[in-house]
Amino acid sequence: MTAEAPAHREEHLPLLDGLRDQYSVHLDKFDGPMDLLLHLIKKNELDICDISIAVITRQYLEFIKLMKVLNLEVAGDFLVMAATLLQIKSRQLLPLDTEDEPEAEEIDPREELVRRLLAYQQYKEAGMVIGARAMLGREVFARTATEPLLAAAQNVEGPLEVSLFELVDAFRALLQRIPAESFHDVAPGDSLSMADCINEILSLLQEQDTVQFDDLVSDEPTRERIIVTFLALLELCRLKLIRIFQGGGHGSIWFIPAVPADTPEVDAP
Amino acid sequence: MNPELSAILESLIFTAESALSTDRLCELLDEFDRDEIKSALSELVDYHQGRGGGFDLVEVAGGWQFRTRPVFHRFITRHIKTRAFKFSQSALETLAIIAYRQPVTRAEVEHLRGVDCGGVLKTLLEKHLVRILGKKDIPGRPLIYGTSKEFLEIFGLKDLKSLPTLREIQALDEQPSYERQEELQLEPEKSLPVESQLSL
Amino acid sequence: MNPELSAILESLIFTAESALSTDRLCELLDEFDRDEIKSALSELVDYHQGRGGGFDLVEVAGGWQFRTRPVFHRFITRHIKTRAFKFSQSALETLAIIAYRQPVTRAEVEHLRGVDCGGVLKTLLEKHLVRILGKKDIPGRPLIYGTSKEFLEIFGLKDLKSLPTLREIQALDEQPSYERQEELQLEPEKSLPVESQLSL
Repeated sequence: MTAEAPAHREEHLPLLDGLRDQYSVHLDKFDGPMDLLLHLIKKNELDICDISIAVITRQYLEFIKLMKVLNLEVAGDFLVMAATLLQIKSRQLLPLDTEDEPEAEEIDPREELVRRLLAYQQYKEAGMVIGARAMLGREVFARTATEPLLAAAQNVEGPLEVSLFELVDAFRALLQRIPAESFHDVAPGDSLSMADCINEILSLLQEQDTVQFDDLVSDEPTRERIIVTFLALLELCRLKLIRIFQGGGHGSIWFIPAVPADTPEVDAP
Repeated sequence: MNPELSAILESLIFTAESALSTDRLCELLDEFDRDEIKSALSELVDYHQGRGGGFDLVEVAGGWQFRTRPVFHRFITRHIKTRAFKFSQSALETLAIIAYRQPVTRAEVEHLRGVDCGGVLKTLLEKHLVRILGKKDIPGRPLIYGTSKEFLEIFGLKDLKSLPTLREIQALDEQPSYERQEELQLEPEKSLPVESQLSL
Repeated sequence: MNPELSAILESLIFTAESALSTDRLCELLDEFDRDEIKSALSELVDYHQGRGGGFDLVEVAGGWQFRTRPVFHRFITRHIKTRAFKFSQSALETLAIIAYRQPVTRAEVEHLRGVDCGGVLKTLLEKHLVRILGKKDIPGRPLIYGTSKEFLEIFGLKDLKSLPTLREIQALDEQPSYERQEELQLEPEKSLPVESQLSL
């Protein structure tokens, strides 16, 4: 299968061939800047702990240039790494200020890069080892047939088995299905929703019997937070889920659940 | 008896979704003789009967299948009746609405889902995932629902604040186009007959 | 060894849809001792391995399951389709980081890989290989991720401790990865993820 070639690719074929020979790699194969760096280090037979930043930086930048020539989108992650490499390189060119040395506690970016490369190499290999295992459904198979006996039997009292992601994903799928106006308060954006705030309060009340208004806003005492928290309390009060008290004239506002936590003795829906 | 052939036959019959006929087995294993296959099968029947394990190789409806011995069915039904309960999509959706929109009435849940939720709601109440928080102060005084302590326990949440928000899940979709390219499957694996390739 | 118990265990494990844990088996068979059950299980493992049939009893994801021997997959796939996920290098790297460093945030994974991982993470969540463990108690309360039971099941791991240690991996650096699992006789070209090629 052939990837759709940009119209002007033909002109760059000689350049491309040269680079392909030089690196003998497939351009779409790199899983990010760390992968590319690791490849360049191996290609140059360098020791990760003792890389020549000048050589690696030059080759890395050439590679990015090539990606641009080929009209491959160069992701921001690749550019961030390019900046890091250039920073390390320029640092090495500067004479070391001896006066600064005793207090130079900051992390050496080169050391940091080496540490990341070593860690990355480990996980990349771990991924390959995991991927090479005999996999269920690929090399190894379990039984799939159901016995007639079992098809008839019902499970009635078993425990529940469900993941958090399934729950969120069900909600997300539902939102995609229904018209947006039904969900006025879930619109994306950074504003604090009253529903979230109500949830927070309800969850606090599951743990403790009384909650103080100040505790709710102390983490984030912004104007928005205070207003939304107050509206949420009013709503909960309106729903008769909580009762509010105030200590003295300008004392703290306290509230307690109006219904004890372990109620339900109610008519079925 | 060819021990390798016996093991191959076992693996094929074991993984098949329904009984495999002798004809089908011969067709699948064309490097072996039909007579060889037939005698291996009858030897396998004797072998499993003789070893007295939990299942036998039996010929049913013109095919071969491993079946548990009826004498053990009472143990198997113990498991079936009490095995883990898998959520239906409607139960999951209803639970999700209650979790994210609590306090909420049945009418509000039904408005969002567009279908009656009485049955699902009852199941959720019975499983103690959902609880009645009280009654809403509007005409008809409908019940209002919220999630329970058990809900938090099942999902391993410390509190309702720990529920991932939609925004957090949606944020996973925001990725540079470079990553998306990586996920394209450019060349299907030819060596395997692949039905549903799920490329990751 | 109690032959009846062994046969009962076989029948239960054989009919279950997924691996049955020792705890679950003890709960179902409360007329037997836990020790008795445990020793019967390990004898059954040896027995099936010794008889060299089409399938073995294996311990995966903290449970017991009959699974075919990898060596027969070329016969089995003549009849049934493979349902395995195809893993890209990014998916495997991300999975490895999550497996070894869990609980881990998306930012930590991205720092290690040097790229955005939102898309890969979401796919892994959708395939149930990775799960949300909760939120980290640091500013911004980011979601934390870990591997799931399905991850262990799919890769045939007994538990997370059975993951190869990272030092082991380094020691085996020069060896092709498919040779690292000596108990499996896989055909290398099938066990390795196919690299996509950009035809020029």
